[in-house]
Amino acid sequence: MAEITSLRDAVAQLVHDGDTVALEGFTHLIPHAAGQEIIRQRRRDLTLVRMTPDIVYDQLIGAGCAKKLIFSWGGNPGVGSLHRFRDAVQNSWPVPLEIEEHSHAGMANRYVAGASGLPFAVLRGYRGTDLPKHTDTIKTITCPFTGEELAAVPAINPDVSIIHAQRADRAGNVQMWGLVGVQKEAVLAAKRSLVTVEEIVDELTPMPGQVILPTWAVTAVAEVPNGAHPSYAAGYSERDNEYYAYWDSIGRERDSFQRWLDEKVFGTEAATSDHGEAPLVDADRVRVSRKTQEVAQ
Amino acid sequence: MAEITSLRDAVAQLVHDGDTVALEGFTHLIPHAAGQEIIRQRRRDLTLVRMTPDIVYDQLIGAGCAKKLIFSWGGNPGVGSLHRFRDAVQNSWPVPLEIEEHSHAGMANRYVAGASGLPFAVLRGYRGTDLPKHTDTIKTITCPFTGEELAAVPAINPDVSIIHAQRADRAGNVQMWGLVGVQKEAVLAAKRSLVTVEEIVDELTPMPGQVILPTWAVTAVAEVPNGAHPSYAAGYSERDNEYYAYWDSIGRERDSFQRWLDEKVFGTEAATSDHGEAPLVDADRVRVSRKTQEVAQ
Amino acid sequence: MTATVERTYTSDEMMSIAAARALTGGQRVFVGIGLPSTAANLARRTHAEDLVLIYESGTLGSKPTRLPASIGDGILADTADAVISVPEVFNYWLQPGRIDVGFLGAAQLDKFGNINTTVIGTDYADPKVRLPGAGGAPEIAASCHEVYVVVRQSKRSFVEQVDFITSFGHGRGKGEREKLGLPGAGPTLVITDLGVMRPDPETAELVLTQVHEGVTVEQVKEATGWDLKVAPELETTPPPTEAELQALRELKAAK
Amino acid sequence: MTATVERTYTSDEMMSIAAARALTGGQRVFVGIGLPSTAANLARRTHAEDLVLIYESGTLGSKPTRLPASIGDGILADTADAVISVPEVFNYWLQPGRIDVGFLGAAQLDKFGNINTTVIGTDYADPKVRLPGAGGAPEIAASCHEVYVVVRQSKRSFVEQVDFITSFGHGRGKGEREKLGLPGAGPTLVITDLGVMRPDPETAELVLTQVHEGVTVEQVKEATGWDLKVAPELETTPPPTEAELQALRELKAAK
Repeated sequence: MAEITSLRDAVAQLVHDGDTVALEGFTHLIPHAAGQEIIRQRRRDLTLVRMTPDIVYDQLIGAGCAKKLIFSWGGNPGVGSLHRFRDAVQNSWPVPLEIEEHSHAGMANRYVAGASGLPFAVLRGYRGTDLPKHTDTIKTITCPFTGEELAAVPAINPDVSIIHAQRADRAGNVQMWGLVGVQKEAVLAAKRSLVTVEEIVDELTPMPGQVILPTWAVTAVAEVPNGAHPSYAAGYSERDNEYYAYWDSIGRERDSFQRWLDEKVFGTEAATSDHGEAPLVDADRVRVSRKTQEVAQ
Repeated sequence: MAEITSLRDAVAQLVHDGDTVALEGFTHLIPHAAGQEIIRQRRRDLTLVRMTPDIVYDQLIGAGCAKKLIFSWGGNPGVGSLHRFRDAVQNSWPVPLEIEEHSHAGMANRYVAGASGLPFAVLRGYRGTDLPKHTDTIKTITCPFTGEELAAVPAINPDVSIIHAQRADRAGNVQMWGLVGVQKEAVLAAKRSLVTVEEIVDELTPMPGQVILPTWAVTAVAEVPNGAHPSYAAGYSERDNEYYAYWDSIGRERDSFQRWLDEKVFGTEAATSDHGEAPLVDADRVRVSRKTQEVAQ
Repeated sequence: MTATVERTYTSDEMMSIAAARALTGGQRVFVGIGLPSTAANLARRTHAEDLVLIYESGTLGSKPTRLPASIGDGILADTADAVISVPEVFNYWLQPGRIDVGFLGAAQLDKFGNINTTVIGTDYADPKVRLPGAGGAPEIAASCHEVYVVVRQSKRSFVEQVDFITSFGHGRGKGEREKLGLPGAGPTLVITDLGVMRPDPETAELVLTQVHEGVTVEQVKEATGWDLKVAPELETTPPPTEAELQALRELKAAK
Repeated sequence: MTATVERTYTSDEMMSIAAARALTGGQRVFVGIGLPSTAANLARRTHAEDLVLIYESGTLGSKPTRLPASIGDGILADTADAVISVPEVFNYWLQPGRIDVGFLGAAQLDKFGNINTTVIGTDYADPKVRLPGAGGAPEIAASCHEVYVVVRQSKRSFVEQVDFITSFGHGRGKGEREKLGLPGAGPTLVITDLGVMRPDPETAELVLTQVHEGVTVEQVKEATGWDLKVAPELETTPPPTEAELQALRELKAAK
């Protein structure tokens, strides 16, 4: 049975220094508030796992929480680079960041294997690419029936997976809909899990396209309205596209990032009934960079 | 794009002698009318694939359409044995029936591999059982990361898969809900596919728990109201539990089965706007056997 | 057998009630249709309201108000917390060991809790009786934390060694599951219409630990195809309570 | 360059329109965000209304009425025929070869259509520039029947050999895809702001087959980091029609 608790208590109990932590949400339902609470509680030496490390991991990496990143696409979607991620990879600032790089297909299958209790997954992937030269978690396996060689990747089983969803009921059953990405797999693959939700309700009205996580498959649920901002929760909020551009101006320099950390993360309490960082007023967005770098996702 | 056609034309075009054919539907949405149309068109030498060969395959096997059955549980659910299946296995009547026997977990994964374009699937399965001694499509594979040995099963890629669903729109997009079993995987694993539906509608109203098959992933759609009888279509019909017991009295003897075939299959036209065999009146059920054999499914 | 004349319940009812009692609240139970389903639903109606029933047709947390007529009864989906595909049931929920109890039936069961639902007779290619086959049972028996078997007892069905191992119990004795790397503890409880058996902690051989009220040890031995050992502290199953009997009968009568 | 003064459209607009024209109705297109998404949506707005757009965020048959701001824009889900999980996108839909065209961008592209979106510089551990990485591209490039690349052309981005093969094109020449067992035909079309390149049928080297109106071969060569070959029958891209330009501008303006 999932415990219904506060974000602060959940992160304190579930996320430990040195843990392997996955925050998932494929552009939709990204658990930003939980990421900032991990920073606020000053966790260190985390191995961060995420298919698309975007702003949420730029923040965690820039704050020095991570020693390693396992990922398949790291960028600020529609805007350009993640400057804190680049600074860590290229200049070891604030701490060195080891990377383990896959493709989306590989990462998705690593979660599937993790959720399935299997040690590895098989896919037609990586052929001809330079990824296997640099990533030792890509191997080959031979089909025992046809002799064909395919790629094999090991299961991901995070110590903790954290996702954001639309709703939970008071028993802790979780409901999400819209683009559900790899969140179910991330939760089922993990030893412990935390789901932040827009609201806790008496009853989960069935929704087309819903994914349900029964309470007994989740460790903790915390109500964090707008906890995905600047990402969004279908049915509750819209994506704050301007914030993504604004983030470029914050993340670009160490100083501006540090000021943001002090003011918006360390200077505030854990999000509870209202998410710490509210949508920004225009005045905050003085240094928005429009430089875009469009590359294949 | 799926062609919207009649059941008769669809079976004539898509199902050929010697084909590997999967009719799926896990107790719900079983494509009975399509099965009877295959009998009516007197197909021969089929390799029939189905997790739970129940009445629909008892009929096809008894009619001599099959040379081989690939399956994981063959019984009349809640009633007992499939007499035509037993007669074929034990007495080669009306023709010999080769069997290839798996577990549900193995069969489900064989379809998943087929749908995924992979030659095989990996699972923790069959350990300690006698199945691998008799089924040569169960092998072992070693995890390249941990060295652990797991079971491997080859993909199933039927020549044709046939399922029943609640609805399609006029473009041929298919919608089903409720217990959706392994139907999506069966269709995606197949070279060709036929979906019989309760009705063809102008627009598919979204439903909680729905599975959508886009028209371009389906070969043909045929409107066959009540085409799952005696199975059911959630939202359209109820399971005819009495028919399952009644079937025991029909299938038990070759004579009664032959009379049923002549009258109910060969004596009728292909189901079109109304399914050939309507729910039975009580008078038809004179020899219902109540002998039940409860075994683990 | 003077007790029988006084009994107001059948041995089948005693079996279902004894099986229901074995389940405790909050457990996740993978439920086979038939006797296991009756017992699991009875437990939900009596002492274990928050039992989580999982059916291989793709339902997590079904709460049927009547007995499902088949594993695919619509009521299982309509009352479930979540409805999922069959591959997902096996891959995401059963295989990783998320289920506490696998509740199975058996056509043939042996001394070490191995289950046969495939063929009677030792020649697979030419069996005496062709049974339905494996279904979900081999992986249920492998992956659930424990397996409870509920089955009517007879010399024909309780044998020294099954003709075909469809679902692995304890093989030929203690330690074989570990050697095979099977994660669950295997059959820890066998409930019949006569009594209850559990594996001996030293040998894994099924031992009679409990007889139902009014049943003698001799009756159980006569209905067993091997030399059944009896636990030193044999217990007697308390007879059904009024509440249990009423709940079971209401459940069976409900349409 | 006298033509430029008369042009009422930008070279980016020409690129998007040329890319849109490459798509034909009914095709299933796996769409990357940015330039490919603009082109694919423009095609749906003009000549290919029944184009099936597939986004890796989990949408089959999206019909957005404006350009999605990201691959996870809610409008992609709201207008889709089906919304599925990310593992399903890759395993059930991309991997088995159900998609006709993979429509990709590139940070660096080489003579044989190999794509780099990982690192600039030959030392992976200490790159000159760290790019976002692979995303879905390696398997899109492997499994779609064909790959179209849409990218702005420059000497810096069009190189003799990419620093890192993120997505395999034709390797070092004809036949390498077959040897690797890659099912799709790989990059068959590269559309830039200057013209169009296609692989030579004999060597698989990208050859200039088309220049956009007002662009000279010399301009294209100057923007290419290898000795670009020109097809014997070089064509000129017809300029945007009024309808195309209007559709593109409406699409870009729509909120």
